[in-house]
Amino acid sequence: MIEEIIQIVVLLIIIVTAIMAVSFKDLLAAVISLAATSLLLSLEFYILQAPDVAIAEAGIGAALTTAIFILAIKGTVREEEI
Amino acid sequence: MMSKIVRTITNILYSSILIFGFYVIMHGHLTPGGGFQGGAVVASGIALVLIAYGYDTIKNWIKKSNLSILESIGAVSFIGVAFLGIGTTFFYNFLANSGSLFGNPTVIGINPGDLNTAGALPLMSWAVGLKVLAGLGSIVLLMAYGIKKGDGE
Amino acid sequence: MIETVIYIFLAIGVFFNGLGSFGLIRFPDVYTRLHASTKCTTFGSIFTSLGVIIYGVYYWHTESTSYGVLAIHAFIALLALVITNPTGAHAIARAAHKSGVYPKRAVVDKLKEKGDLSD
Amino acid sequence: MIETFFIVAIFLLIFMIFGVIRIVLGPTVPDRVVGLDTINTLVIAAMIILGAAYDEVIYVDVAIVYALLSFVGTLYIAKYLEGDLE
Amino acid sequence: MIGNLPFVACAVLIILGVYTLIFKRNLIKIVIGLNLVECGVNLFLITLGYKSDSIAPIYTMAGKEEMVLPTPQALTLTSIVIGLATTALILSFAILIYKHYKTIDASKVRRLRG
Amino acid sequence: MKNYIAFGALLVVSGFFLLSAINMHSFGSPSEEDMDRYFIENAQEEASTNNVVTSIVFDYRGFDTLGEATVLFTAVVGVSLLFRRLIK
Amino acid sequence: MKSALITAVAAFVLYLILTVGTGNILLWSSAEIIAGVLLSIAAGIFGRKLLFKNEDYRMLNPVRWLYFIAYLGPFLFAMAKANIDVAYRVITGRINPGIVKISPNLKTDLGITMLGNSITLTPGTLSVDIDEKANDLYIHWINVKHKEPEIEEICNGFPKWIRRIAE
Repeated sequence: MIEEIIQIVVLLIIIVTAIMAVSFKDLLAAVISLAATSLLLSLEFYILQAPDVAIAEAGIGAALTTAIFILAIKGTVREEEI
Repeated sequence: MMSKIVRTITNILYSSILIFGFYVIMHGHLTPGGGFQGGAVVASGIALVLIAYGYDTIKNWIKKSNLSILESIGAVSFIGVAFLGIGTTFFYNFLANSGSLFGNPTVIGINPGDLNTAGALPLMSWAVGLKVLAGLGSIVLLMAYGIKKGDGE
Repeated sequence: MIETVIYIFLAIGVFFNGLGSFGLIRFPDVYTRLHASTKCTTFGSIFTSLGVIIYGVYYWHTESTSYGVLAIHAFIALLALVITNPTGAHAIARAAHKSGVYPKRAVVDKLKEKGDLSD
Repeated sequence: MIETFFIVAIFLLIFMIFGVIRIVLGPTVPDRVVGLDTINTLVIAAMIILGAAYDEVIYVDVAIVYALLSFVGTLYIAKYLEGDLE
Repeated sequence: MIGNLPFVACAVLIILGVYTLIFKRNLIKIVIGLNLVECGVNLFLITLGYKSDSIAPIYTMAGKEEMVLPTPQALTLTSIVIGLATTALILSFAILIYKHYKTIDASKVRRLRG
Repeated sequence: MKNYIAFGALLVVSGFFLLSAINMHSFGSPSEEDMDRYFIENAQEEASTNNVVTSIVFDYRGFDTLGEATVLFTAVVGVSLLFRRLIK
Repeated sequence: MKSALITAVAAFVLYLILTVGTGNILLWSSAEIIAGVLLSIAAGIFGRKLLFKNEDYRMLNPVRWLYFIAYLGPFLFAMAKANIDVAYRVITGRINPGIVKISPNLKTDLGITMLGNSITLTPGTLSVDIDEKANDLYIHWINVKHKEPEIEEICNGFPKWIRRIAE
């Protein structure tokens, strides 16, 4: 019962941040939302009893994905046109 | 080059991240962890140093050629360990329960674990760990390099 | 007895965490929000983790050693949190000031008066 | 005791929603980064609490990894905002 | 009470990713969509192997008998690293395209050709 | 016009996704697989590991990891070749 | 060479803390200790250029560690006061912010870092920027009383402690 409430809240936040990641025009804000998505996805893996995957998602989603996206935005432009 | 506070904290954290990544790789057969996770942790440490000091300073400390050598060592030793068990099958765990290096048998059931078990798995874990470490680290370094070079054109 | 202490610690932690998150909504600009989020959530997390650490240390004696390992690992996580959190706040504040977000309703702004710092 | 840990975790998760609101509303990018930072801290605290609640020692390793590394992403965004990322 | 909510969440993540892939023109936004699809697939694999009231497939001191299914976790592990590598490759292409054409709008890049 | 067709296709696809998500086996009770039970019961004896996931990644399904290593190597070589052109 | 050795020792201590409780008698099994030594040497070699970058070994003195532990007392007290202060401001919404400058006269990098992080965590102050040459701190103060504040007003006597610890 009580674990199900935790899962519902986490999944809700994941979906909200994913929608924000799609809908922001500012790519930097979109990347921040994507980082939040992968952060909470890692917590969801943790709750689903998969600590191996949670560590991998923590190391890769938290640090490296954000780093690579920021480097790519630096190499191109920040605003999405239209 | 970020501010002095960030740089000092980076100096302190970098060796901690290194030893913690090595711990995660080493204990892959006892606790959650293994080659992928530990390699990703150490690669994040490289990304941390890159952001704190800037590409120009770091290129003298961490050479890309060293990283590619490390990656090749990882790939070759992974396939090599896999070939060593070819007497039975490819990827046969020839060291398990043999009594030599990593050869202690595990107590069946619930147990806290002994490091000296699991046969060829720690070796393969180290090979994959080196490979992921070097691969992801050099990806981050190469992208920083490409952005820097691109501005001059 | 020991359970009461743990309950009190967890309650203090939850209170300060909630306060920090609420200040995040209530305050008007970046710097004051950083005040709320950094101080209060760090303090609250210290207390919730201390609850776990006391739990681990207490059951280390009574039941098994694995609870001791729980306490030690929680302590290392807490240490990393306390080291990294103010540094991240400093980096955000510096970046915000450099990117042209100045404090609202400020009485004095010495940094803006000085102009760009050469580094 | 175990139920208390779960209840504390639920409270922490509810506080995360405030951080998400700040990410959604925040007028400037630094505001959004502050929201992300708050979520980071709360997730680490929740991981430690849940590790005790599930009665599994090894789960706390995930919290250590997160506490060490979540700060790297923040630093990258901050450096981009400073404007001299190279 | 919870029903099949985790599976629905996976479906929503994948649909959001596909929507981004179809309707957005910015290359980096497309990569973000691809990342969302990857997140959804990983979450689906883990959810598929979850068994309620059981522990992670690691033998520790804790005393429960039941374990969640280990094979989906092993597959997800490789999937995450591969996802990062392909993301880096696509983003490098995006940087090069911007250097060459001075735009990362997919439709404009197609029109320039050369 | 083309947008409407794409939107219709997206609607159809998302309908399929959502329907199949609702009609999956109920959350928390997967269908019992012989393979998984074999791995859980025999991993400690055959590979002498405590962590079943690691024994699957590096031992039982080592070929998957080999393929992953190949993909990672290809990606690194690809990035490296792409940025090599910039120096010239 | 010396810096690599000291980094390796620090890494080994951290490794021992991480793997405590694996053995029966000495708390560590022999395999753990051998692996720890090897891995710490590797970490020392790879991390030698960062931890003791300035060839500054004054933190190896145990007296400074004792001072550091003693410093935690006033620090935690100030931190609790900070949180009650912020709680008051969150509830009433009464703020009077501004950015002021202080010159604490600390010379080492570690000292200025400790001061910056400490005042980020204590009453109503947040370090925004740092002058790299003069080691001056620019501080966002949530309740400005004077435009040219004294050091004592902001840092609660932290510089004295830090001068004992890190200089």
